[in-house]
Amino acid sequence: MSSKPVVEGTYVFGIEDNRRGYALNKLCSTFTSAENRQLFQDDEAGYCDKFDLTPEQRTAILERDWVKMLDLGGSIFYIFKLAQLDKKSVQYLGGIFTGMSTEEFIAELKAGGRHFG
Amino acid sequence: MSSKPVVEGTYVFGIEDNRRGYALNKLCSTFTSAENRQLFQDDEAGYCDKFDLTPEQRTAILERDWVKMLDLGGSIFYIFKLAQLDKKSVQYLGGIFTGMSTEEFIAELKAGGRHFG
Amino acid sequence: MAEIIWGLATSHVPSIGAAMDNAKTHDDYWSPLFDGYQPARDWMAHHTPDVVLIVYNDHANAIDLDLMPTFAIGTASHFPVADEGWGPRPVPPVLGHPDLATHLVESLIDEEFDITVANQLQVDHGLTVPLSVYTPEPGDAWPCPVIPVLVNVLQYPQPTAKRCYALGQAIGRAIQSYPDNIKVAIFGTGGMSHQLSGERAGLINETFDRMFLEKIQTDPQALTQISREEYIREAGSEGIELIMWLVMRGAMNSSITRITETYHVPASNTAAALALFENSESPS
Amino acid sequence: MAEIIWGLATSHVPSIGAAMDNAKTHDDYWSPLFDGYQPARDWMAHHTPDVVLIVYNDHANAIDLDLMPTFAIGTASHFPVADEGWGPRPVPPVLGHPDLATHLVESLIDEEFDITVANQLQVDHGLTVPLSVYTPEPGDAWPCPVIPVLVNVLQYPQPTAKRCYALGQAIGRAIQSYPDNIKVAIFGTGGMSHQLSGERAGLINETFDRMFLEKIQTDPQALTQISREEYIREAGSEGIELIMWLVMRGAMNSSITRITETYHVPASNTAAALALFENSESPS
Ligand SMILES: [Fe+3]
Ligand SMILES: [Fe+3]
Repeated sequence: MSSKPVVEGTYVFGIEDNRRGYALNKLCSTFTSAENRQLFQDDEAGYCDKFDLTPEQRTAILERDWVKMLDLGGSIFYIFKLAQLDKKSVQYLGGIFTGMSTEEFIAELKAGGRHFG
Repeated sequence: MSSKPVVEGTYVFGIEDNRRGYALNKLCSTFTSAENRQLFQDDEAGYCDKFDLTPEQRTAILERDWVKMLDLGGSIFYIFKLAQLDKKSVQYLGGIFTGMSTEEFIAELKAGGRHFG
Repeated sequence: MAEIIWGLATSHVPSIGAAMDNAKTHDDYWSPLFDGYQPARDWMAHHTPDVVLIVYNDHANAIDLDLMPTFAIGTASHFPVADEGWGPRPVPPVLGHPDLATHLVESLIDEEFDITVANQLQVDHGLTVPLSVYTPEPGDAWPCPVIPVLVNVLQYPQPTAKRCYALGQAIGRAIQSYPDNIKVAIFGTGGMSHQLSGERAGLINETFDRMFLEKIQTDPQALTQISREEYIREAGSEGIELIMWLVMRGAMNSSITRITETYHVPASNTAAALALFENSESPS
Repeated sequence: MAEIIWGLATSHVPSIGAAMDNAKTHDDYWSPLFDGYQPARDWMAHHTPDVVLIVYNDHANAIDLDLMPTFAIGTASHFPVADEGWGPRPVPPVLGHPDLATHLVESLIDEEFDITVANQLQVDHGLTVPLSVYTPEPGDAWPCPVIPVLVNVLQYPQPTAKRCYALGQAIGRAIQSYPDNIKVAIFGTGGMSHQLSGERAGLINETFDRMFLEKIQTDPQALTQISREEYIREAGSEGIELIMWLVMRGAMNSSITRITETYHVPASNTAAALALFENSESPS
């Protein structure tokens, strides 16, 4: 019964998403410490075990299924910390989200961005 | 230039007190875990070293100078956690704050409490 | 549409919880207070809500010194019972009502209340003692889900009494706009007069308390005009908790019926009271 | 009495900071943006404030998922620069102005804004990038103390545009009531149109941005009527950050002078803009 807006092609992160995606986002939030980043990189699966992830969330993280992470309650600002660990840019993610290569996505931005409606 | 009220015989804990008493209150806040309570009891001085206490705050904690703790920015709700560790009641503290024995303080409460103004 | 069926004003002194946890309620010290609770408990047992909102303050447990919200609402499905320094109270876990809580947050922010969203929250005696006042023998579970509504009373500047009453009014409207036909009770907790520290420790002001206990029903507007300084001066540095009763009162209709009340000194260092009000049928 | 001398609206894209940190501002990609900043930087260098208020949002760094405030004000004397996942930015520590910040909190809570008090706070690119836009070569220290004013834009429900403007107006009054004769600048940060995720990732809406860039000076009231849904629809899920410009605008007088502006696409995935406004002499 939330009044959260529904906007096509857009994730609007709300209170229910926070609840649903909590463990996933929490895991990503720990990457604000170099020590945690190293621990994750040393043993990704073991690191995941420390959080109360759903099996789907765990798989999405380990397989870097970025769309799935968002679908499972991830917030782009948390998920992006994982992408950073992988040295992936927001343009790389943009390509994934829109079915383009990174180069195509960057070219669209340079041409003035993508237009809707 | 705070508008914080000044009420005689009363500590009004405000933003500046939070800043001033931060380390002292923070130390006491860790007593919400049994592990920390044990660590403190095993080595009070060593535990104090983990917080950025002023020398006065450190002494006040180690010497259980309850009035001093409040004067140095302590909040009664944090300080009370230390009293609890010592198995001291709010009536014990009330006696200290008012220059009475615990029994006298309890007797005044039973007689209807203390009246002012 | 959801409706508020009753409101309970009650102190939330930790030792009231401890008296119940340690089976001391029949002791000479405690029996006058718990005897006073009985009529309210009997009445509430026959008027059961589907969810309760508990307006309370955290006491240096779940809310950190680093980030202190003025108003927060707990939207979690489960609120662990806090270890306040001597282990968690032996009471059931507190279950939330995320859907109504989310509706409350959205409605209140639309109405320009700047609510902090507590997506995760441990609850301390400020919430669990009032639950025990309502339900002394919960068994394995509290009788219904709970929505914590937190108010800063520990650090000046607390919200004004007027703002607390306005928050209550907005909560009342939000509950009326909730589409499910559920019954809601609201608890305003804390108080009455007490002061834990300073030379005025042990302060009790029965005159002020009796005035407040009367006007919370008949003239809450008058109570909204009292400054924070006057609450602290009259009711003590911790007695300012009484502003939380105004949130409860604001959520109810202008005319409410007093079912029962009790006032007792002392519960620990506090003047303890309970007042139970049935809501009138139609909002006003 | 303190006064607001100017207001700066600016994007706070992390890569704008990275371009400065890595000496890339003269690259083909970045030079149009930084060339656009120059007139503002020159003017600001001759109109130096004693303290700046930076209205911004945290990006999953200092504010936890557990407890998300709608509005928060940083009252600390020192704000460490956050490690956002790749080490802290190589910029000086940010010093606060506890006395003015405390005055702001007290004034705003008196005016029924339900401010969360950030007694401790790490600051992320949302605050440090605007500081770098203002002062590209700070050396060992930023030119003046900073007061962080945080707005939730990450989790729906964000505050309404109207509420953000009202907060700004109350900040303006609070600054006028501060007894010291100091000069204050206020930054509204974030935007312009951008969306990082979903099928609409890469969204830019220059028409909306140009409209906003004009009306933030001439008709901010019109911008306060835009719903959160429309901000998200028109400016993207992250473009809703633009509501923070309204806090800055609300704090200034009704008539303000545009010193300079620049608009550039893209900075990373974002339409980036800067607009600098001098406040009029007398409040209105
Ligand atoms: Fe309390
Ligand atoms: Fe941002």
